Amino acid sequence: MPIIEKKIGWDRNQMAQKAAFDIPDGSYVNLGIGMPELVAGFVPEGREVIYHTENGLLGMGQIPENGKEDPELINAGKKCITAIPGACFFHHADSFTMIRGSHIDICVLGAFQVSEEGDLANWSTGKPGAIPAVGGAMDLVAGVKTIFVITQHLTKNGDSKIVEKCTYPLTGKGVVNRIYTNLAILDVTENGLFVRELAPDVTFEYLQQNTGARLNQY
Amino acid sequence: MPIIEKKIGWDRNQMAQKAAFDIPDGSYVNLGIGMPELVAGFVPEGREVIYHTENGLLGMGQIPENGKEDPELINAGKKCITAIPGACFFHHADSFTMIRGSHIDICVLGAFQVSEEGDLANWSTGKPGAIPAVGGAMDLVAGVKTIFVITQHLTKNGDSKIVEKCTYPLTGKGVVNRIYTNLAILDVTENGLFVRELAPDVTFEYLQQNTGARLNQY
Amino acid sequence: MINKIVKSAEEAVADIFDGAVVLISGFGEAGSPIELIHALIDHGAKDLTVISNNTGSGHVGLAALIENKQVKKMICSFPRTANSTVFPDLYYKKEIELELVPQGTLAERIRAGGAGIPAFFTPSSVNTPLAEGKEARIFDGKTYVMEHAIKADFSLVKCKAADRYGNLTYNKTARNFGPIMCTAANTTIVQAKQIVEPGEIDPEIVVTPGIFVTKVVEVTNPEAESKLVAEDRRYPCQ
Amino acid sequence: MINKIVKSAEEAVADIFDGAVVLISGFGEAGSPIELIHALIDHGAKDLTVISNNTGSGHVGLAALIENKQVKKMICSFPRTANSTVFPDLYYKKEIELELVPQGTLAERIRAGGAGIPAFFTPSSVNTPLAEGKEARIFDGKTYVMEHAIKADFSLVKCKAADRYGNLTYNKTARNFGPIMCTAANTTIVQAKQIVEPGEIDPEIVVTPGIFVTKVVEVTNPEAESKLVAEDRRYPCQ
Repeated sequence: MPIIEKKIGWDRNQMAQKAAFDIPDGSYVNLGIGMPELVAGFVPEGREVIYHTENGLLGMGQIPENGKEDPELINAGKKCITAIPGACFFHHADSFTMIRGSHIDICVLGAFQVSEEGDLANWSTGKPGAIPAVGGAMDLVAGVKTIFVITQHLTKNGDSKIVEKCTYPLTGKGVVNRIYTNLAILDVTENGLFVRELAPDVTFEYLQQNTGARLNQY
Repeated sequence: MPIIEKKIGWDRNQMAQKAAFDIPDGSYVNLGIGMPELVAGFVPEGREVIYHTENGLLGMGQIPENGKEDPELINAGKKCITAIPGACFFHHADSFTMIRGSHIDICVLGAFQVSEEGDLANWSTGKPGAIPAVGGAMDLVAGVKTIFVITQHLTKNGDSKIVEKCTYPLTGKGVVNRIYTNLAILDVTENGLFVRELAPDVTFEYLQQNTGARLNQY
Repeated sequence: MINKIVKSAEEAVADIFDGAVVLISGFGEAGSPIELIHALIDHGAKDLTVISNNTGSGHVGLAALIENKQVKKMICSFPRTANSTVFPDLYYKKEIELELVPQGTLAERIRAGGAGIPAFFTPSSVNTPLAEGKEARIFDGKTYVMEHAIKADFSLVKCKAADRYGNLTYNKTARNFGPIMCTAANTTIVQAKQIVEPGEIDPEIVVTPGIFVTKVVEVTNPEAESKLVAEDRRYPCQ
Repeated sequence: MINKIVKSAEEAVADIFDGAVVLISGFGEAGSPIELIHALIDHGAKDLTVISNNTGSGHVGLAALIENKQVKKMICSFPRTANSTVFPDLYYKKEIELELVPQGTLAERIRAGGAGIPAFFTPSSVNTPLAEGKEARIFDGKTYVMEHAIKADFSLVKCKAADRYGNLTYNKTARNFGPIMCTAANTTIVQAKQIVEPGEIDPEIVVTPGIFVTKVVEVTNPEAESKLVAEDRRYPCQ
């Protein structure tokens, strides 16, 4: 894969903003650890979104003020958080009832690789000896109605994270609905990957050159 | 089966008292509808027994005073009850977690028939056209650690309820541990039925004559 | 803004369609959403499959819904109740179907439906007529039967307090099937004795998280079924 | 009289035997029963199989139990945590076994263990390496894998308030695995920040009914794991 030399495309906040814009008013949303967490900061005005964290809270609020952190009020990334008025706490089996039972509308996750058929690999690089850790990712992709992936388009080595077929161990097969990268927004459809939006200064041809799977135009 | 002509043996309260005596201090107990409910009135002094009712209460108390009934505080027989200090309410799935998961120590049930192998029939006479109704009986016998049956020894027609093999549809197979009748207390063991105690004026021979299965003496 | 509160029971049940599968909360009268059921009678949707522990009593609530010939099939654990003649009459005439399910299996099938578990194994009903035709399997030397999840189009549930997010609390043993039924329907319709502001229900004591609830209607003074039955009331009133 | 209160953490864990299967509550440090774990370190039972979502951090609590070579096998969803080196070191040296389970499957397997459900089907992990060797089955056109219940000899759980019957409430997201772990062990040992009189916990807000609890010990001022880790503390103290 060619390496992108000049810095074009969206930055992390812009990617998060793009994803946030696609979350309808009234949605129940689970945000993965890392870049997905940024999405919460960009809910468009006039919309109310309820955040679920799989360790037992519906109605996650802002980060607490300095000195007001409670080590028993944390999110799935084990960071201190707050609860909104109208929040509720519950145990893990009830929390995954929400996930596995398809009650959560949207989950935003990071990725190592996404295939053109929507397969997601985001939990293990499969390196021998590496300690595998999966958390709730496999439950989220199996149960949540709509899966958004938010990720840099290329790895640090310049390899496309969008691939024909994942080479890393899968988190789930055919589970991703939409991909937000620094270069474009892609829809995963029955007929393959379609470009929904290109980042500024990114052409379709440029995107295709930097993508390890065939792209289609609407 | 011969019909008992003179009234010998225990009355209903005495039967309930016998069963109550065999419930250890600290037990969690579910009482079936009807005669089993009487057992709660005879807990020996110094023992604390916690009553579970499958419609969502652990810590069932006495019958409420007249005029203090709450139609939303009822037992499995749909009678108004009270809750003790230290009681708790929960939903049906949690309630049957207690039952199916073998957390309840003892369940006291009525019976149409009990076989010498501990099979219980107590939900349907199998008559064609009769409306079948099972409630929680099959869950109770499948999950509760120890099953006591409390029943008249004979039907109104003079047939033994203790039988070699149940002719009515089963509630559970090999589930009954002990039987309290007006004539005796019987243990169900791997080697058949053993007489644990005879009611006053009841001889082993008399009991055997009035029982549809082979009895053994300890 | 999320606001699940609707103005009337009529509006709450308006989308229920002919042939729908409907979960109805309650154990006897405790927790039975009688005003929602009466709204469903006014609404008139028919050929319903109703899942509820019992079949109602007298001629109000669930019994009235059945009497009004809106129910094609009942799935329940105990269709006989004191003062219950409506279901038995139709059952004897073969005008209503019955699927009898042990109470704990009924609860677990509903809970599984809400939790995305399509099937599970249970020891309940093994070696009984209710296990006939069901797949049996041995785990650790003990036999279990496989049971399938129950999922519904609608749930009708009665609760004590609700907020605009749909967070619910219940009253005593009227909780029974409510919390699990809320999870197992595409549309969950709740009647609450009181609607409160978000945050008024302590987040530690919410029993049903709002995510499981679609619509809430306030019914401040719900009728007590036993009282109506004692007065020999009927619905619709005659 | 029923009284599940014991005087010390030492007494609470005294019966834990070598080779026992032990459920330990907590998600990260939230809900981790650090005083019970330290008592188990003092106690010394070894060859334990521990089921907990993570593997602890620093050199206290669960990480210290592992570091003390008392754990033969971990069953968890996320064995890597910030400030966690104890488990990785032993794992690389092949001195500890790992069974990796998706978090929701872990929760459901524990819940099933408590509920008398030997096995169930879940869509989680289908088509991934974690489904390898597991029975797969199609329901309504979708593939699921069969998962088995987890049952344990002991549970160690942290809660907020408890009474002598073992009724429990929890604090915020420290609830996490506690309630289901209480149900799935032969002996459930709980540390409570406060012991209250029966009835002081409203029966409507009890999270864990006392029937699931064996022993309760009051730990009024539990240590915060993150604070101990920040101070580079170790257990046992050196």
